[in-house]
This record gives sequence, structure tokens and C-alpha cells, in this order.
Amino acid sequence: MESIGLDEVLAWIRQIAARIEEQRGYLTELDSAIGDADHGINMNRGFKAVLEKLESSPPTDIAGALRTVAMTLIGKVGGASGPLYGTMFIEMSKAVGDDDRIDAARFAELLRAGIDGVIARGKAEEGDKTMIDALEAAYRAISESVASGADLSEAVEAAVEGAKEGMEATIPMVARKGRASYLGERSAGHQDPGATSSHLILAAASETWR
Amino acid sequence: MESIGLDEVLAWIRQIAARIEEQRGYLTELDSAIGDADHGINMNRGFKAVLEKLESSPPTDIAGALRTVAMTLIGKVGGASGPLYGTMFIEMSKAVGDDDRIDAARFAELLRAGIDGVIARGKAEEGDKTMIDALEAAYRAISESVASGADLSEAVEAAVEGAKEGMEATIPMVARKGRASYLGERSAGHQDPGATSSHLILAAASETWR
Amino acid sequence: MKKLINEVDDVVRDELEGIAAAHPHDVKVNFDPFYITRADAPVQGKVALVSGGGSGHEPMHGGFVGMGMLDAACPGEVFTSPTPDQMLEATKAVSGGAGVLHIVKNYTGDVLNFEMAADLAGEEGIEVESVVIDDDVAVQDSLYTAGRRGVGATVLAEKICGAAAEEGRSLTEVADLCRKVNGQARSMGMALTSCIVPAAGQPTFELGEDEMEIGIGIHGEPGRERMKVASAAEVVELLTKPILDDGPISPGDNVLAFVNSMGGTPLIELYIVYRDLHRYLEANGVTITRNLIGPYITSLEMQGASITLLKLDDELTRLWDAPVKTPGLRWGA
Amino acid sequence: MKKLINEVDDVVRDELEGIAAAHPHDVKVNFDPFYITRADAPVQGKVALVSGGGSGHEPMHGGFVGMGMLDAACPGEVFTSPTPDQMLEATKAVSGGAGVLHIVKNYTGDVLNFEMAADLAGEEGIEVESVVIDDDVAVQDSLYTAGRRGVGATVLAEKICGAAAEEGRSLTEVADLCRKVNGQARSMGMALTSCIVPAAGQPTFELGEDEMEIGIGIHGEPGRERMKVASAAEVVELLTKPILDDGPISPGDNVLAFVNSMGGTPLIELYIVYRDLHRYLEANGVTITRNLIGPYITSLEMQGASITLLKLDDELTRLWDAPVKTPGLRWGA
Ligand SMILES: Nc1ncnc2c1ncn2[C@@H]1O[C@H](COP(=O)(O)OP(=O)(O)O)[C@@H](O)[C@H]1O
Ligand SMILES: Nc1ncnc2c1ncn2[C@@H]1O[C@H](COP(=O)(O)OP(=O)(O)O)[C@@H](O)[C@H]1O
Ligand SMILES: [Mg+2]
Ligand SMILES: [Mg+2]
Ligand SMILES: [Mg+2]
Ligand SMILES: [Mg+2]
Repeated sequence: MESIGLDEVLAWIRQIAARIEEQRGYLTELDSAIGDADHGINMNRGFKAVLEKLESSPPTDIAGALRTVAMTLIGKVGGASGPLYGTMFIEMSKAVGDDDRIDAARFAELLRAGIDGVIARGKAEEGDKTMIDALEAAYRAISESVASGADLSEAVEAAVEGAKEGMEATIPMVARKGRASYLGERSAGHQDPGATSSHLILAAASETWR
Repeated sequence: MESIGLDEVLAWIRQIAARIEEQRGYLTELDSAIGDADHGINMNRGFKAVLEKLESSPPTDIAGALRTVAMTLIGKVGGASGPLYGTMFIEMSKAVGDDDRIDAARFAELLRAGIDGVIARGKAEEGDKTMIDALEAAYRAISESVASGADLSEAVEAAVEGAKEGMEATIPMVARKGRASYLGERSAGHQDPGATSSHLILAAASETWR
Repeated sequence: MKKLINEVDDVVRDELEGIAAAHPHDVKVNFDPFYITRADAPVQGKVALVSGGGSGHEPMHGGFVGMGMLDAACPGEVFTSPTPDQMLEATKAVSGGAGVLHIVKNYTGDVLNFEMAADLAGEEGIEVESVVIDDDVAVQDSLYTAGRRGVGATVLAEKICGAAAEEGRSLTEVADLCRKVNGQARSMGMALTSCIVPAAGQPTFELGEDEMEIGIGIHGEPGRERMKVASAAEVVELLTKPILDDGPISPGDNVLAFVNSMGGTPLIELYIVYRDLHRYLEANGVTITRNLIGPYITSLEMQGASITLLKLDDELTRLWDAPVKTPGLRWGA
Repeated sequence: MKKLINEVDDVVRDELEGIAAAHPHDVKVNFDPFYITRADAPVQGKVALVSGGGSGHEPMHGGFVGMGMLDAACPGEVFTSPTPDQMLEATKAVSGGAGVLHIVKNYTGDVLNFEMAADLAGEEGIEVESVVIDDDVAVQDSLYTAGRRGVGATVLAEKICGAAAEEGRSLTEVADLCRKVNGQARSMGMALTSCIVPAAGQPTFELGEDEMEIGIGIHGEPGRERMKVASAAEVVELLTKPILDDGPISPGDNVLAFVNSMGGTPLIELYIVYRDLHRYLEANGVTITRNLIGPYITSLEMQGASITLLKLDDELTRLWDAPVKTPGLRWGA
């Protein structure tokens, strides 16, 4: 697949919602080890609301679709992940502007904008054991893939691979941001829930855009 | 043994304390089935205090020894069993008067006086599933035994047998007095803790006066 | 057993030392024998209110000592009635010449011990009236049994009679009022988990992971029925229907609704119970005009709740609203 | 999971309906989005105090809305920060023209959501100051991490700043006072059992029958150390030593001692903890001049307790003593 339009973006969002619903228990379990046992619940509440919102006020362009995700997450998720993913989708929506098609290079740009939003809001760096670890690794992988001439499907697949590595890399880390940081050394040995949901979000894209 | 004096009464009281201490868990367990899980704890607290009191102010006659038991139980046990056993020993103390020896017939009289005290205070009748069931059965047995010319040891042994039957007879009963009465039909099938401690008190006499 | 305690045998003493340290301006704690009085006791010319019972129901009774409520409380060992000497000494300590009311929960132990104490106080020339509270509809009432247990209505009676005593009413009047509160109040409780008596060290009863006990007593006495756990709305109906069926409260009445935690159930759940109670009563034509929501008559760490309804009239409402200043209940002062 | 609830997804809504039904004269509950305000809001000319956070900590924050404390509280889902729209609407509803103080517990979620709300309120012309409470010494403080959690000091700050706002102090003054309270207060908590998040349906963590968790957070976040259960006196030392070692409280100081139940620990145990705390502080030259004992910042049904010490001076003492009338904290009114 070379590029995608509004329909594929909507399919992606629906696939995120489906995968989060399915992995809800797993995400919550991860969060109960080093957080407060609600990440799956939070994300599932948010994306269920996103689905309802997409039904009740269908967006007319990609920016609108991403904005709907953003505003619904901000209004429904709460916790740390609500404003963070909310900000990510807002920045992606802003970055996409009026475009009605997205190719591999453009998707990498959107991802960069989203990640920068998360960093601006949450002040986390790579190595802090947060979603940033999955997202930055995904960005590095997609950038390389785009540079080597991959199409959108291939590039997103690379991003998922990167996110997976970044997610797994959080296991030995000692958390410095978010609730897991309260644990200090005891946070090591557990995979970060937010990094896991970030991987899931990208995996949903790859599953949809083949 | 034909009759006993102060020393044997003191030995009896000490044996009660020892047996209660030993059976404390069992009495509490019985009370947890149909009461509030404290009968063994209550009785043990009371008789431990009795032992201390006998040490610190040794009684000089039988009436004084029984009175010490009574007042200490009243002051230390609380619950239903405190005033009930307290009243029993007060009435026994009053009944013994200035006597310095007790034979079988006299012991039966003391027991009667004690039981009447418990009834006056607690208003229970036989069949209500209380200590009265063990005590009345014990009194019937000792009366018969005394009538047939038994000595003190034999008469007390008969009382213990009677108490045992009375105690076991409480198992199928539906409680009408005390905390177990709240259970209604559900109280059936459990042995009454107070009947059990009454049996223990008489068994302690028989164990001592051989 | 997991509890924040020191030696099992010292639980009540340690607790009383805590109360003494925490509220020196409000209450005085006597340690031999155990009793708690208002710091300003005896209040001359005022009817004095004395209550007491086993420990493990905190804040009842010790937490209700103070202006507008009790003059003294006698704490027994955990779940065990206090003894006559405590009640006698407390009665003497707070007697202000206008007589003393003993508010007694209907448990054989409490009744017998308070009876002995009242006799002894009478012998010492103190006029004592005793009122026995027996509001628990989980227990069948009968002349031939120990009768109903005293539960939630005790808290309400102590508050309302305390206010009446502050107003200077006579012993007979305060005692009559106490009987009136008892007559117009009904309660029922339930448990999701057992409590653990410290000296016993293990749960008083075992409940399966999906079971609850309806009609539980505040000492972990088994209740009416063991059943599968149900929703808050269903539990409310299971508790409230027997209360309404029992008599004193009818459609059209105003009530005080008291939703009580057994100790381990947190406030978030009590508010859900209150919501469902409010709906249930509304559907049955009963109006809540006052309420009390929280852990006021507990059973150690037991999870569960009880509901008490008291039929109100203007007099009771006014006395309920009157100022009260105790460690456990406070308003208007 | 055993709880007195209806549908898991309705826990917060049902609770709010209960609060609305229970306290109609004191608070107003808004359902879309969720927030609770004083019944008489907005109070013209008074600095308004808004707080909020995940549900499950009752009575905090909703129970602290009323005269002398908060103007509004925003409840999130259980243990989940509320969202900016709630905070924005609540801020607008209570703004009386003198500015609004956001009292925020230091959790990433709370901080980020309140930040967004403050930005939005600012865009609508409402002056907002935010103070982040971070008093939990169980967590290592550091510029490079999320920092310490906000726990017990939040309750004290809400009470004290509420009194200052009632007195007519300016937004800057009230915000500075809030920072002062936060700077002079330190807390630490422990758990004997886990809580159960309703939507998760199972305990957040597993503790052995003989284990406790020292340094637990109010959302069941694991603490500093898991160890064998110990006596109340030892637990008090484990919690209080790090508090005293941390800085603001020194021998010779007067403090407010706040002994808090995590929800499932009953009052009898809190008084034992208070007794041991009183002794420990006495031995360390610190004098308790005010106290608060009870379940005020809970973690659902978790058994355990926390200790908060706030260094007092005349100003803080006076503001603490000032009248307060909320469902969860009330005196002098
Ligand atoms: N400052 C931060 N920057 C980026 N991500 C963060 C930050 N703080 C927390 N997170 C992410 O949020 C996740 C937790 O989300 P969630 O459980 O929904 O929120 P909460 O911690 O408020 O319960 C963490 O696993 C982590 O990946
Ligand atoms: N009215 C009564 N008359 C005689 N015995 C009684 C009466 N009520 C209770 N008992 C006895 O007291 C026993 C319970 O004693 P205990 O557990 O120490 O007191 P409590 O019930 O106050 O906890 C019962 O098993 C019963 O034998
Ligand atoms: Mg979380
Ligand atoms: Mg008992
Ligand atoms: Mg008892
Ligand atoms: Mg959360």
C-alpha cells in the first residue's frame, strides 16, 4: 500500500479500539505490577467513546478524524495516558492539515509531531520507561525504512517492529516518569503499560494497512 | 472421699482454671458457631484473675473462697457468663455459710442454690440451650446419687455424668436464651459453650476430689 | 490475622490510651476500671447518660462521649460486655444529682451486667433508669427468647437523648424519649466478610468468595440467611423490606436514614447504598429528611453495612439537629 | 470481588447520585461532566478552591466541598484522574471573581489534566493558580522523576486554605499558604491488604498472610518495602522516622498529627496507632497540638494506615480551628 485516505484512517482507529478492548486485561495487569491497575480500563473507556463519537459525528477529513480521537481521549480517559495520547493525536491532526492522503514519509512526519507533543506535555525522555520508549524506537525504525524507499505498509511494519523493541526495552528499565517512578529500583523487570499500548496502536495500523 | 474442706475447694478452683485454660480454644470455637467467639477467652480471663486474687488475698474459709471466685468473675469476665457464673458462686458462698466441711448432700445443696441464682438472673429454663441444661441435669444426677447413699467423690462423679448428658443434649436444641437465640433454627446442631464450661467446672471437682 | 495492634491482650487499653492522648480537652479516660467521661463531668443538675458495651464497635460508645451526647461510656473487652464495677464507677463519676440513664444494647451480657450495676448504684443512692435498645429486625422478637439485638438505634438514641438531657429534661422524660426512639427505629445489617476478634486470631465465620450474610449481628453473630452476593440495590431491598414490614414506619412518614459501615466497607460504597435506599424508600412513600452515613457502629474490620430507619417527628428532628461535640459526631459546636 | 455496588461501570455515577441525595442543602452535583460544588457557589469575591482526582479516596475530595473548605471537587473514575473538561466546568461554576486555586495531587495524570484545564480556564479569562501537593516521603524526591506523590497533606491543605479563602485572602495569598502547608507536611502510608479496583475485579497486588507493604500509595501502588507484619508501635516507627528524617519537622516543633485509615482499617486500630505515634513523637521532642483521626483519604477497602505530620504555627493552627461545614469534615458550624 502506497498511501491511505480517510477511510483507512478510520479503519485504523477502529482496529485500535478492537485491539485495546481485546488487550484490556493485559494492559491493566501490566499496570498493576508497576502502576495502579487501570491502564487497560482507561484506554478501553477512551476508545469505546471514540467509536461512539465517530458514529454520532462522522469526521469529514483525516485531520477531523484524528482530532475526534484526541478530544475524546482527553475528555474520557483521564489519568496520565488521557492527556498524553490526547496530545499525540492533536499534534498529528494539526500536522496533517488539509492533506487527504498520507504516504510513508508523511506518516513518519505525523508520528514525529505526535511524539513531540507527548514529550512537551509529559517531559519524558527515552529511557524513562514510558510510552516514549516505544514511540521513539518506532520513529527511528520508520525513518530508516522510509529512507530506504519502503512503501507505507512496509514502513508501518518497520515502525511496529521498532515499537516492539522499544516496548521490550522498557522491561529492565528503572522508571523515572509516571506512577512507576514511585517504585524506584522495584520498577525494573516489568514492561511499561503505556509503551505496550503504544505498540498496540501502531500494530493496529499495520494490521489495517496491508 | 467423704467430705472436703477449704484446701480441696481451693484445689478445685485451681483445677477449673487449669481446665479452662486448656479448653479455652475449644470453648471459643463452640461460641464462634452460635455466638461471638469469646466464651473461652472470657472464662480464661476470669479464672486467671481468680488465681491471682487467691494468691494476693488468700481466703480463710470456704465461703470466702467461693466469694472470691464470684466477685472476680463479675469484675473480670463481662459478657453473659460473667454475671451468671458470678451469681452462681455468690449463691453457693451464701449457702455454705460458716461450714468448714462439705459432704455429698451439702454439695448438692450448694449446687442447687447456685443454679437457682443463675435462673433468677438469666431467666433461662431447661431446654433453652444454655448452661442451665448442663447444670440441671447435673443436679438431678447428684440428687439421685446422694439419695442412694453415695459419698462425695461418687456423687460428684454422677454430677459430671449428668452435666455431660445435659451438655450433649444442647446439641439438637434451638436456643431461646443468650446470643445463640438470634440464630433461631440455625442454632440447632451445635453444642452450647456455656453448658460445656459448666460441665468442665464440675469435671474439675471430680478430678480433684478423688 | 493482620491488624495494627500491639499485644492482643492490650488492645482495649492501648486504644483507650490513644483516645486519652487524642482528646484530652473533651474526655477523661479512667483506666482502673476502664471508663470514659466528659472532661467536664459531672454536669450538675443534668441527667447523665451512661452507655457501654464490648469494644470493637468504635466510635460507639467512647467516641460519643461529650456535650450533647453521652456523659460516660464503659468499654468492655472486644465484643464482651463491660462489668458492673466499670458501670458503677462511671455512673458515680458522672452523676450530677438529676439521675442517670443507662442505655443498654439488648445482649444478655450487657443487660445482666448493667442490671447488677444499676442495683449497686441504687444502693449508693443514685437514681438510675435503664432503657434497653432492641432494634434489629434480623432477629425474631419474642417474650421467650433473649429478644432482638440492639444495634444502630443506639447511636441515634444516644444523640437524641443527649440533646434532651442538655435541655434540662428530667430522668423520666429522657428515659421515655429513649424508649420512644427505640420504638420508632428499626435496623438490619449484612456482611461481605467476617471480622477477626483479636484474641481469637481467626475469622469468626467463613464466607465463600461469592457469599454474603444477611441479618448479621455486630459481633459477627451469624444472620438470617447466607446467600450469593448481590447488587447494592438488591441488598438494600433485602435489608429495608423487613424494616418496613416490621411496623413503626409507614408510607407518608419522614425518617432519619442511617447507613452504617461495619468497619471495612468504605464510604464510596455507603453512598451507593444510600442512593439505592433513597430510591427504595421513595418508591415506598417514605421520605428521608435526615441522614447519617459512615462507620458509626462497627464490627472491627468486617466488610458490610447496616441500615437503620428512625421515624421522625418535629421533636426528634429538633433534638437530632441540636449541637453535639464528641470525637465521633460533631456539629453546631 | 465483594463490594456493595451495582454495575462496575456505574460506580462513580451511583456514588455521586448518593452524595446528591444525601446532601442537597450542602452541595450540588453536576452529572455531565461530573463535578460537585458548594450549594451556594459561586461565592462572590471569595477565592474559589477546586480540587479533584480519581474516585476511591472518599471522603476526599467530594466530601470536603462546603463552607470553609473546597468550592468544587472533580471526581475521576476510580483511581483515575478526572479530565480537563470537568475541571474547566467546575472552575467556571465556582469562580467568584477573585480567582481560583487548583489544588492538585502530584500524579502525572492529575498534573497533566489540571494543567490543560488551567490553560483553558485562563483562555476564558479566569485567573487560576495551581499548587501541586507532594508530601509522600515513601517516594524519593528528584527533579528527574515524577517526584513525590500527594497524599494526606492534601486534606490539611484543603481545610487550611479553605479557611483562609473564607477570610477573604487573595489568590496569591491562598496559593502561597497552600505551598507553605505542602512544604511543612510529610506523610507515609502502609497496607495490610490490597484494594480491589472495581473495573479490575481483583486485588491490585498480592500480600502474603504475614506480609505488609510499607510506603504504599493511595492507588495501591507498591511501596518502598514489603516485610513481615509488625506491631503497631513498630509500624509507627517505620512510617514516622522517614517523615522526621525528611526535614521540615524538628524537635521542639508543634505538629498536627493526622492518622488516616486506608479505608478498611477500623477506628479501634487507628487509636492504637495514634497512641504509639504520640509516644514516638514525645520521645523525639515533637508535640502534637492538633490531630485528625479517621478515614479521610482512603484507597477503597484497603486495610492500612498513613501518618501525616504538619508543622504548625499560630496562623496554621488558627486556620485549622476555623469553622468548617462539609459532609466529611465539620466543626464550629
Ligand atoms: N510523563 C510521562 N510521559 C510519557 N508517558 C508517561 C508519562 N507518565 C506516564 N506515562 C505513561 O502512561 C502510562 C500509564 O497510563 P495510565 O495507567 O492510563 O495512567 P495513570 O498512571 O494515571 O493511571 C505509563 O505506563 C507510561 O507509559
Ligand atoms: N439467660 C441465660 N441464662 C443462662 N445461661 C445463659 C443465658 N444467656 C447466655 N447463657 C450462657 O452463656 C454462654 C455464653 O457466654 P459468653 O460467650 O461468655 O457470653 P456472651 O454471649 O456475652 O459472649 C452461652 O453459651 C449460654 O450457656
Ligand atoms: Mg494507571
Ligand atoms: Mg460469647
Ligand atoms: Mg461476648
Ligand atoms: Mg490511574
